[in-house]
Amino acid sequence: MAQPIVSKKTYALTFGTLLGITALTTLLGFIDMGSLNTVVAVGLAGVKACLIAGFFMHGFYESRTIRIAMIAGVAWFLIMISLTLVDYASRFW
Amino acid sequence: MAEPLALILREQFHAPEQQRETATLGMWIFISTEIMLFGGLFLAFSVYRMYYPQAFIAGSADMNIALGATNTAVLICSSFTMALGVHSAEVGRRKLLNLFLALTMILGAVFLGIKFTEYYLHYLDHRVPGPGFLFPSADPPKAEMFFLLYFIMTGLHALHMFVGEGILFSMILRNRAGSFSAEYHTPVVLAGLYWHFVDVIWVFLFAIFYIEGLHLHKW
Amino acid sequence: MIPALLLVAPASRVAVEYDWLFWSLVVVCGGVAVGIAAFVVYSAIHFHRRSENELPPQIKGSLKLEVTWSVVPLIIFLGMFAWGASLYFDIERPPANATEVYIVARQWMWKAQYLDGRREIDELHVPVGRPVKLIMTSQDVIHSFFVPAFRVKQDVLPDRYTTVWFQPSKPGKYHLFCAEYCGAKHSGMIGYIYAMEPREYALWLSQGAAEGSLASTGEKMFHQFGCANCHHFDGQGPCPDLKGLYLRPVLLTTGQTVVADESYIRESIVDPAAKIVAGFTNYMPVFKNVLTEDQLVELLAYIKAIGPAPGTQQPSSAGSVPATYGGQPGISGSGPAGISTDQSRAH
Amino acid sequence: MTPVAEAVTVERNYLNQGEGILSWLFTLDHKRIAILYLVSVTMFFFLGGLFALLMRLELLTPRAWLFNPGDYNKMFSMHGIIMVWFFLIPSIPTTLGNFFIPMMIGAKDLAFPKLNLLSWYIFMFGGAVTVFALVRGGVDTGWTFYTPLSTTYLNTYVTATATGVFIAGFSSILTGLNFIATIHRMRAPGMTWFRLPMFIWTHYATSLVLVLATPVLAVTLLMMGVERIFHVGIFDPALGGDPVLFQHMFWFYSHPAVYIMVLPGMAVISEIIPTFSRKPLFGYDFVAYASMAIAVIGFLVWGHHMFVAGLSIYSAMAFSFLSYLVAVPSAIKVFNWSATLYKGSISWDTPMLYAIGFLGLFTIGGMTGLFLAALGIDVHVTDTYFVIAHFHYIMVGGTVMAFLGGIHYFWPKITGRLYPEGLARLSALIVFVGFNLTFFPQFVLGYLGMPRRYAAYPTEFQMLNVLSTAGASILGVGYIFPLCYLLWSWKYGKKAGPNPWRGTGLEWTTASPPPRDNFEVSPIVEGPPYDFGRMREELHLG
Repeated sequence: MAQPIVSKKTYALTFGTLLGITALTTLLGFIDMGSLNTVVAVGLAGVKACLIAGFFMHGFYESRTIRIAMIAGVAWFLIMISLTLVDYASRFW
Repeated sequence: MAEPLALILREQFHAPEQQRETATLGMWIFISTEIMLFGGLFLAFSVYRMYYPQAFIAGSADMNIALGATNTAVLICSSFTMALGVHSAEVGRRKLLNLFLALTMILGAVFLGIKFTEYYLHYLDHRVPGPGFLFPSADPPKAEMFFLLYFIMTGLHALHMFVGEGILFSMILRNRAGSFSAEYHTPVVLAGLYWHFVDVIWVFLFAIFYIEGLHLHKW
Repeated sequence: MIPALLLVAPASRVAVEYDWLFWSLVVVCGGVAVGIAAFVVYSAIHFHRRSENELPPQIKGSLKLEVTWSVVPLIIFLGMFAWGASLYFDIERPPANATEVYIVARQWMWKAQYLDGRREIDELHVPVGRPVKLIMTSQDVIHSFFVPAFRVKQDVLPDRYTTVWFQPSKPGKYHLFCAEYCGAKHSGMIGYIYAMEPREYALWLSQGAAEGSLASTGEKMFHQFGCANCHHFDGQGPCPDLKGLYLRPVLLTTGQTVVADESYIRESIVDPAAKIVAGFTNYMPVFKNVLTEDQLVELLAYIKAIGPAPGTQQPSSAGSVPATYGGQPGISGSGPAGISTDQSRAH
Repeated sequence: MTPVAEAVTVERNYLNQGEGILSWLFTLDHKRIAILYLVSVTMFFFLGGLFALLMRLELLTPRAWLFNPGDYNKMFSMHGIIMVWFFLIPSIPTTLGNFFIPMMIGAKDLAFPKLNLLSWYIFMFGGAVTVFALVRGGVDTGWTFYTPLSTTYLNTYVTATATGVFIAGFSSILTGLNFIATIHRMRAPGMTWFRLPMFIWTHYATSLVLVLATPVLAVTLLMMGVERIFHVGIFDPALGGDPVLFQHMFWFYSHPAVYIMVLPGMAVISEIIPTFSRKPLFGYDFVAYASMAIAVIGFLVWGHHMFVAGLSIYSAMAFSFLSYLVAVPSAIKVFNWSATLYKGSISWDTPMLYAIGFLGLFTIGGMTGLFLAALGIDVHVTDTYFVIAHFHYIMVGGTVMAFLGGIHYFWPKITGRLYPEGLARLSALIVFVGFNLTFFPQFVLGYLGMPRRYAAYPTEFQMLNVLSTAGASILGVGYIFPLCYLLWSWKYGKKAGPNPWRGTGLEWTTASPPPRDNFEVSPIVEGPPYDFGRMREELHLG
């Protein structure tokens, strides 16, 4: 346990990128892109989440078991939301 | 060197590495349950966003982007200091760990301060759902749904922030008591995981509540 | 048990199909269950332990058997799924020429409103041999319309229309139950369906002392609430022309197209801003909590009855429908149900 | 024998290490916590059972003769809430699972003993809140809390009850988390995944569901509570909400919850059948994969509770299709258990009688599930007694039979004593007969169209209802018997010895009752599970 898992430099780079994406998200938010606004906002949030989970939370460095645990929560959320929204989307077919 | 092995290894484990791995796995499972907890709210949000697109975008346009963006930046900074804190723990620098934990706590408090200022402004604007709700659009009841979900989701997030502050405070106390070392600092790592997770949730809350209707914001 | 079984003898066209599927499943599943039970009991007796230190052959498994008993059930299950789904489509999709009756449920009663304006509580009279479609809504909580003899059930939701249909095949008096728990007197929310021979039904209809058809009451309200001020029938008004609206596809400002069914029309009354027709601006007041469900039904009946717009009319089987104001509205080809097959089936 | 040798026979075990009530209330020993849970869930079982008996009494006549309909509604609501959340869900995992997961994998304890104790306290706190609501006047929402009835129209103790369930949910989450971490990280050297007893595999699958489904229940109840307390709309259409969304979210939890309840039952059966057949579990790999498949596919099928609720017909089709897929692994399990019996050396000890009962009843329950998954069939029989009978065949015929079988199977290990075998066999028979007499008539009632949750019903349903009530009284007797003789045997039963059934798991290699750390020497695993072939060598040595 002598070596830290992630170097300070990586943390700093991640931090800078996160702030950059936040600024980008906010700036893009001012432009009216129709329904793309939501896609861009949530998509960039997803990128930020991956960066935080990967570097700050060491997700890119952990064992397979732990990575599966990380992905499981997200995967199950996607199951829940997609199957429910399918119902709502197909009600007016 | 800190305590001897016997003191930091609980009796059900046979090696410190096993103990660390188990604790990390446990924390990640806990985070998965938290994802599902917030997931239910995100699901409700998506459904009503689909039902009432205009009202939700109008509600989002009504948010204070300056405070929201600042808060996001504050929280990202706190995640960075938390990460550095974990790093200091890993190399066994206790004073530095203390400093970063304290910084993270302060940034967390700033976030909560801004958040509650925002709540107060919503209150002044009559945006709190209930009998006194006012919204300058054709469809107040639907905007009310937006604000209700906003208050529940950010409120639950704020609750998690309070818990996080408590955890960080206990980490500081334990660090001052000399519990952590380069060999044993699992609780700091776990506290960090929790803190980062709460940050991730906010990143999504920021996107759906503040950014979606930003282009319609009236200055 | 036998007399009780007779009570639920199928009394609609769907119910007969239903029983075919149900009893086929009983035979298949029952057969397999009895087979498994027999095998277990046989093994338990035949291989009963004979001595304390007996050690049987240590069989670990068999890939062939595993594959067999995974794939064979799967194929049988897919068959059940397909049969069940096709029956469900029959149950869920009313034929286009069905007689319509409006049902408003509330704690703890069923209220039926016929197109000719007749009203009934906890009772429903229907003709034998003709499809009947119920357009249902609830004034408070979720209820469920359940007629065991017809093998149909549909939840009745507040703020929304759901439909159910059946074609009685035998005259008689059948149970109507509320099947979704709805509060203290849930078990009292029951009634009867009277299926009558067409001649008796005509007689029953003629005896009704209705105060005017549902649509004509609706027309009065159409003027009383000021709808007519904006919704002109010449296409010149500031609001969409409602003539022949029912079941026509409507283009919205969002670019979506929706079919103007009962739920759409209802939503457009109680919550006009929800879906705005392309080319119009919304000025309409919100009628949520202003109109009762009964009044909404009347307005809806009127809007559906306003003559079809020229060119979209299709010959409907108006002959089989009791004479009411305007008869059946025209049906545009874009309705969600497979109309042609439904019609041919109904005759 | 010298006095010294006699003293040695009174071994230190988990039961006598530490005395007094406090040593129990602050214990971190998974075995003692399991006993705490066992006492608690037994109490809740008999409380829920009492409500069931009162309901059956009420249904003896077509009119509401014993209670007014409002009180009857409270009976079935409290029966459902207590049985689902305070008995069935914790029943096997927190008692037998808690006790035997560490022992079967050769660990000293669970990964997080403090969390384990905490989850018991949370469970008891949730239970106390619910019982408080019950004592203050009860609740009549039904266990499903459907909106807007629950949020706008009822003025009973809805919020208090929901709070109790909400709290108990966190106990489930912590238990599941603890099990997953334990099974991943605490296995003894040599205990690879495919050497794990099926009990462990199935509990692993259960924990997965516990952890991923329960939070959704928590957040659903939270939103329901917000709507009820502040009267702002989330699910009530009068306030702009959608009641069907509540059903989606509720069943996203509650359908997987069915697997939380029945998978541990399967876990127990997968131990009992090999032991009493002296044969390895047939198709071990396939049963393990089937458990995992049930846990995963079980999350994709919740919509089959909503076929007539206003779901779009297309998504109803998708849910029906997926429901048939989840039936396949269950079928695989039944076939494999049956095949394990073939050419075995089958003893008719009490646990085996329960296991055979489980096989029959679970098969019927599963088969009628196929009826309910068929879209067209479901329309008529859903919300009738057909559904009641179906899930009682799974929950009572499956889980409770397995629970009783498991308690009998593991009783010698837990207490070190044997129960009176004759009496135990007799009560297993009584339970089986009583159960079928109670619930089989309900299938017929459902097909005839008797809706569930009716305090009064048309007279033509009376005969079947009388049969059912008669069965319920027999079933009640069948449940009281084991309570009595098991308690008696704890003190007066014959000494059992470490391995009375000649089982093969690690749990049978240690003393009964086990010592505090489970094993005198940390075990090392060298072979597959269910290795009855070892018996031959032991006999030669002996």
